[in-house]
Amino acid sequence: MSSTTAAPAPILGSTGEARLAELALAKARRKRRERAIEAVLLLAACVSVFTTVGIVYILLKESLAFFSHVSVWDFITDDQWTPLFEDAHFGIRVLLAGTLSSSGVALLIAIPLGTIIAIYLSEFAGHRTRETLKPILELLSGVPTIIYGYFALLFVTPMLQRLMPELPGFNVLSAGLVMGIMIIPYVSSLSEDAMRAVPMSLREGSYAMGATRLQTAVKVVVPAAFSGIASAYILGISRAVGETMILAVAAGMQPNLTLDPTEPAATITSFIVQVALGDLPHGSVGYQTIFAAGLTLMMLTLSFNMLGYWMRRKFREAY
Amino acid sequence: MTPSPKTTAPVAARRSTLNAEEMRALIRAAKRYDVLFATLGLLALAIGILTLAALFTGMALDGIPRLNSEFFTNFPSRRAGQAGILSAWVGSLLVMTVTALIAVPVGIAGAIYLEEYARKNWVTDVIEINITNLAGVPSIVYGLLALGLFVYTFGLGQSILSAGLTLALLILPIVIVTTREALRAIPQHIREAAYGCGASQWQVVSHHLVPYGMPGILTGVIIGMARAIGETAPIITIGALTFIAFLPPAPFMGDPPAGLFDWAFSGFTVMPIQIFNWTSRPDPAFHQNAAAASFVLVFMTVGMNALAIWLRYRLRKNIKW
Amino acid sequence: QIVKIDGSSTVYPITEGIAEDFQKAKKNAVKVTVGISGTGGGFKKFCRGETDIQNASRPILAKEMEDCRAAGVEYIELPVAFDALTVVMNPRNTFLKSITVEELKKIWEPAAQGKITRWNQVNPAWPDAPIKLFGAGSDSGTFDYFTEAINGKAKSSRGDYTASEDDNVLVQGVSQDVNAIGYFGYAYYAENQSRLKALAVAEKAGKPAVLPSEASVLDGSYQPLSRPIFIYVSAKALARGEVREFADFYLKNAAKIAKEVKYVPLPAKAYSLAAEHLAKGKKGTVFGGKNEVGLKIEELLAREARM
Amino acid sequence: MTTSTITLPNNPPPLKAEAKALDFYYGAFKALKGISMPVYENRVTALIGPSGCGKSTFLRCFNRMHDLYPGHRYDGTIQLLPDAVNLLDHQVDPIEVRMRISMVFQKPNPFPKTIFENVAYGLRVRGERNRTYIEDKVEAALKGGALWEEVRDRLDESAVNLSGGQQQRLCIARALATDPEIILFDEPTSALDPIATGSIEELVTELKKKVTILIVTHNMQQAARVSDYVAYMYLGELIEYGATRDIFMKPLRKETEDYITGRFG
Amino acid sequence: MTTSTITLPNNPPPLKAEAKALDFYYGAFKALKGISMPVYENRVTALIGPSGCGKSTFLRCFNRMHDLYPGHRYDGTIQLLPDAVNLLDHQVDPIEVRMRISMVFQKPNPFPKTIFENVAYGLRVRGERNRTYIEDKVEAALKGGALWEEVRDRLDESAVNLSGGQQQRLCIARALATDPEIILFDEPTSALDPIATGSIEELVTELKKKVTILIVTHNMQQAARVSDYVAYMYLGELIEYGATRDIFMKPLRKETEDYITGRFG
Ligand SMILES: Nc1ncnc2c1ncn2[C@@H]1O[C@H](COP(=O)(O)OP(=O)(O)OP(=O)(O)O)[C@@H](O)[C@H]1O
Ligand SMILES: Nc1ncnc2c1ncn2[C@@H]1O[C@H](COP(=O)(O)OP(=O)(O)OP(=O)(O)O)[C@@H](O)[C@H]1O
Ligand SMILES: [Mg+2]
Ligand SMILES: [Mg+2]
Ligand SMILES: O=P([O-])([O-])[O-]
Repeated sequence: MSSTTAAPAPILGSTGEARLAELALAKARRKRRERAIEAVLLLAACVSVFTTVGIVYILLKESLAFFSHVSVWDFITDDQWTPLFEDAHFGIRVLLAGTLSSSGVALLIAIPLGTIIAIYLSEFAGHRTRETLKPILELLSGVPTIIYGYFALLFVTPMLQRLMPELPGFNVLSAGLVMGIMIIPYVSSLSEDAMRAVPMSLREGSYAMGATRLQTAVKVVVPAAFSGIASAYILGISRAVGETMILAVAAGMQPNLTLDPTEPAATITSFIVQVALGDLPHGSVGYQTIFAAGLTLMMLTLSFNMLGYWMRRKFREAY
Repeated sequence: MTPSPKTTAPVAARRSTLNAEEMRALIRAAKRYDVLFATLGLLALAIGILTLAALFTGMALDGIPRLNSEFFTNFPSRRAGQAGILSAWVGSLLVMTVTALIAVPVGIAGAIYLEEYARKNWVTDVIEINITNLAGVPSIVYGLLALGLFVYTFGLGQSILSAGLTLALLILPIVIVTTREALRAIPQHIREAAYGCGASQWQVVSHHLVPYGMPGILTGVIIGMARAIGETAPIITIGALTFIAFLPPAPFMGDPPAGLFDWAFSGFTVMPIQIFNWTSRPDPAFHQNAAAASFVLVFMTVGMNALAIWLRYRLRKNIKW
Repeated sequence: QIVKIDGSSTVYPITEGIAEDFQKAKKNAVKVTVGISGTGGGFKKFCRGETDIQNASRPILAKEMEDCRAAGVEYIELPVAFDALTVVMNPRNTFLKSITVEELKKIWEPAAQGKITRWNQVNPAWPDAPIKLFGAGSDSGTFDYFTEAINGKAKSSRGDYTASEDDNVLVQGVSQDVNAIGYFGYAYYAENQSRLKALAVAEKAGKPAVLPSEASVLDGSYQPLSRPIFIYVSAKALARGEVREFADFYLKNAAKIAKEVKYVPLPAKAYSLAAEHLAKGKKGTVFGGKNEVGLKIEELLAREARM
Repeated sequence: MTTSTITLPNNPPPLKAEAKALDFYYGAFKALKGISMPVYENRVTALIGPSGCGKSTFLRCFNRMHDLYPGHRYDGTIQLLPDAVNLLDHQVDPIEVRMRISMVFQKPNPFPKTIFENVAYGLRVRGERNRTYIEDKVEAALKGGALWEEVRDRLDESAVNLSGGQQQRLCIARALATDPEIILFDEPTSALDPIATGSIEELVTELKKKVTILIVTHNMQQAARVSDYVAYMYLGELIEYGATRDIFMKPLRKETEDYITGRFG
Repeated sequence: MTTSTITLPNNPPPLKAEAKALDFYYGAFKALKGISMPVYENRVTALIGPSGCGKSTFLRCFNRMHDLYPGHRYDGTIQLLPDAVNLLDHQVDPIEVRMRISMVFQKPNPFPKTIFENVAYGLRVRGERNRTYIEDKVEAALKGGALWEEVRDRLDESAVNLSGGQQQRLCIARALATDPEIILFDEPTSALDPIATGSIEELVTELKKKVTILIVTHNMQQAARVSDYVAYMYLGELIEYGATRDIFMKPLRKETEDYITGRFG
């Protein structure tokens, strides 16, 4: 409308009618350009969706082939996992048990330690300490996990065996412990970010009541940052469930239906690399099992993430 | 203003809860927990840092004797003493290049869309949930995706390009999330000022948001890359080579028809694969090589992280609100 | 000019050594790449025509033959060395001197799962101590061969043991536990003799128990756990000069390199026979699409010669 | 609903803009209720009223700032004269509106760029490439913003290192550089010290020779000092509008009087 | 350096606190310069002055809030009476000071807890366990904060859902619950609407019967309405101190007069 009405004589400067007509033209051009840019950006945002679709497609395709050989019921209820043996059993529970116990051990380490560290760095440590220690700690998550695997096997296990002579050379415990330490920075960094985002005014409010640091941290800062801390936990859980190489090296790859961490066990992920590294003809049922296992894993992490999403919505920070 | 005489009567007596002595005792008790917790915090930190130190010294003790210049300029060999990581570090470098070239623009563009353009509707909801989800998908699953999609469906083969694409997808959520955070940290009044000058949305984004968010964005990119460089599982699934005693062709130098990007289609190996191979060899002399290579790899990650911190520090200095 | 090789991790050390020397000999005019994706994964690529040479720790299987045929890929089968699967125990173990195939079966057969958990259940002469089992990952050629040789059927095994694709992990496991027993390729034993003890294996009760060694493999007395390993050369790729040169070079140097990386080389005659096949371009396999155990060198040579 | 008491001047100067029955909604919340009011050319119009009464909301309608946020809705019109464009019209590109009407915010918000680039920004956005033209314009704008003398030797330094008052004058220069027809000020001095405040007030008085000014202020004295017309708002409504002297000396409405004499606020 | 003009009342009420030659440094920046000033018991003392003059800085010395940040430094003393403790003394634990002196902030800052827990917070921090005692105290404090009637039925709801004015009264109740000797208010109404402001002002007048009050305000009318004594600060110095009526009616210093008559600010 404005661009079509007779342009007014501008009040200031050297602009004239010609200039305004120019502007009208420019507007149309600008609109088109802006649309095109937005479309490109949207496409980029959708890459992540395509990735998920791709993952789901690949997993489903091979899994469907798998489930045409193996009934879903057997998959869920069988208590043996020997897909590559002559007498094949496909009881995913066995791998789930390994995944559960190893993640359990890891989270028992990572969540308390990570939270304590986060509180310490955010509420107790000085600026300098925080700025040096935080990145150093973050290096823990940067070390290639295969290196952790050997660390667990060659360093942690013998140490544990001195305390528990009965402990087998391969066990979920030592893999889980090391994994827990690896996950600490995921929990601590994110939690610390969330705690530091809590406005100073809340802390001042608490200190002004005569609270100590710990009281302020535990009673005010942590509850205020709860949703951020919860997402940190969820990320930690996803990492634990999805960790591969540490378990492949140190946990023994023994498909044991047990939750006892002092036993060796196989997890979903360690089974997948084992097969991916191995000798199996592609297209065989054995090969398809890794996709069925991958699908299970994906659904597991998906449900954790949905839980996290829901929690964030529900407990969004309200300062 | 006459100074009042110093009275010994506890002031707090008037207060209904505590007298001065009680109060001091209470504060002392409460502060003990402060000290206790601080000790606990330091202890927890020590566990993490000591683990790191143990890892480092272990690798250093085993590996440093092997770290001479030949180690970096030799190809792999069946003789442990002559084996080097030339093809591995060059491979890692090239794969990282591809990863960066893809993940950085796509990640930043996606983040800009979600943060600045997206209307709040189910499409953006889906994209958002999806990104949080992807951040939690185990890396081995990306390997399966890459094998099916890039290697076979797109026919890219076991090339640097396939590996770079895979790792790019893997770190995309990291780049997107950190970029969004960087954009969110830019105060709204800067946007309003720019719009107030008559800027279009894209002008606001490209003139202001991206430059001002750069420190945060770079940090995210580098942290993502540091993660990618250590990834083993997905690269194994794609099928990196283990023995490769030559380097991918330099631009225009390969067998004819030589082109700028021939190297991207070349076979490759990367540091983690080389380490993995060496650790699984029977001859213990190779385990020393593996330790040395691990040392180099961890050093690369440390270096990248350090770079991220430094960049963040340097760039932030010039941006204040 | 690139020669692309992929496949078995067992054959890898030999091929790698050959590739290294070959490139040196050709002054880097020819490039060779070697990957590890397992015998099965390798055949998948080989039968798509993606690789020139395939490392295989077992003969090609019927399903793979079919794939190759469908894609029009023909191949020449060349045995390159012997691997002696070695049964190992902890050096501090005092009661184990030798073991029969029978006893091994008792330990490893599927029926043993959850039942045979103590040494005295296998042989009353042995103490009442737990058995700790370590074995190749169920996705390896070693596993297939061992189960077929001991339990009589490929892939039939008990499942409650510590499995790993990475044999060093097994070495670690056995060397940490007095009551451990395990099996893997000879090279891993040879490199870790300070931490492990090989167990002499008797083919039948009453027959002499034999320790794995170059001599016992060559004279055919280490049975049934010695197996040949192969490379398969694509006939189409062989038309390329560099591939043929590489294959020739392989056969000429296989004995030397195999020894270097602690495998057992074939007798010289076997290599010359193989070279002859190569020269004549004799395609196909002598195994008819299935794995075989306990094959003696003479038999193998005889079959190759008959081809 | 109360009606507005509007006293128009006897000899009105030419109109620059006119709001008519303007409603504004933040989602479901109606923040402006039927505001009708003239804005005279080359005059300063001050918007006063207690916190939350809608002054900023009203001001930000003039450059369609609300368009940046979803769910905000206008009803009614603001005509920009002399071409009588309704600048709230959906057909009208908000970018075009903002090119004609500049804004200066409460907190100085220079871009973290050089001083020069800050002032030149509006020109760059308009696609201006001519270096000498830009340089001339920047100099003129900085002079108009009474900042030239202080920064002429450090145009390449970062603007964020200027003092608060300098930053605010820089923002004014930035707004001036593109020859706007109206400049909107939203409490431009509330984050500044008294001396900086004084210089900004002088500047506003100076600027009205060339451009029309709308200013929101909390400070009664300031309104009295700088403005020609005053609009008193309360709870989203325009209570009273008139010449500054009249509003402060003999307000017609009790609410206005209460506010001005400090009975609350 | 200017000296302060201090007019003490003829019949002074008992002293509650007294600042003597107080300097304060934010790192290298000296934000308070030699402030000496009495605070009388059960009276409201208002701190006024243009933005950045150091009102908040001064106020926050009284509960050692600056101790939370590294690099901040006090010089001089603030004596708390009757026991004549110098509350800036390094020997004195800031927590003890804060238990005796509460504070209410500019922006209401309730904790993300229930209304009940917000008010009970100070008691919990003091290790109080007795449930009925806490309940009684919370009720009394909420009544003291003039909030009891509005929230008695929803003590278990989250405090962040209250309106701004209610939140601020909640913060006052929180401060009251522990029977402080002094309450510090830092512009407690600047984020509130006129009605909420009115109720807070009433509350302050009510509270002084029981506790001593120090209040920072930007609003001259507010200072005139609620305070008994006024201190006018400028650029970190105390310019003039005296009874409210005197300061507003016949300030002794030209600077004070300029400020109060709105010549700037
Ligand atoms: N983004 C928003 N969403 C919803 N309500 C809003 C929003 N911004 C302002 N409001 C409400 O609209 C009303 C008018 O706000 P506005 O900011 O225009 O007031 P104001 O007169 O400028 O006040 P102040 O002097 O405090 O700046 C207020 O009740 C406010 O709470
Ligand atoms: N954390 C800090 N570090 C350095 N300087 C500070 C800090 N806080 C305040 N200042 C400076 O100290 C001086 C006094 O600040 P203060 O906040 O006490 O002012 P004020 O009178 O409360 O102002 P306002 O009315 O705006 O709240 C100002 O010049 C301010 O810039
Ligand atoms: Mg406003
Ligand atoms: Mg203040
Ligand atoms: O890799 P393998 O086929 O020898 O197990």
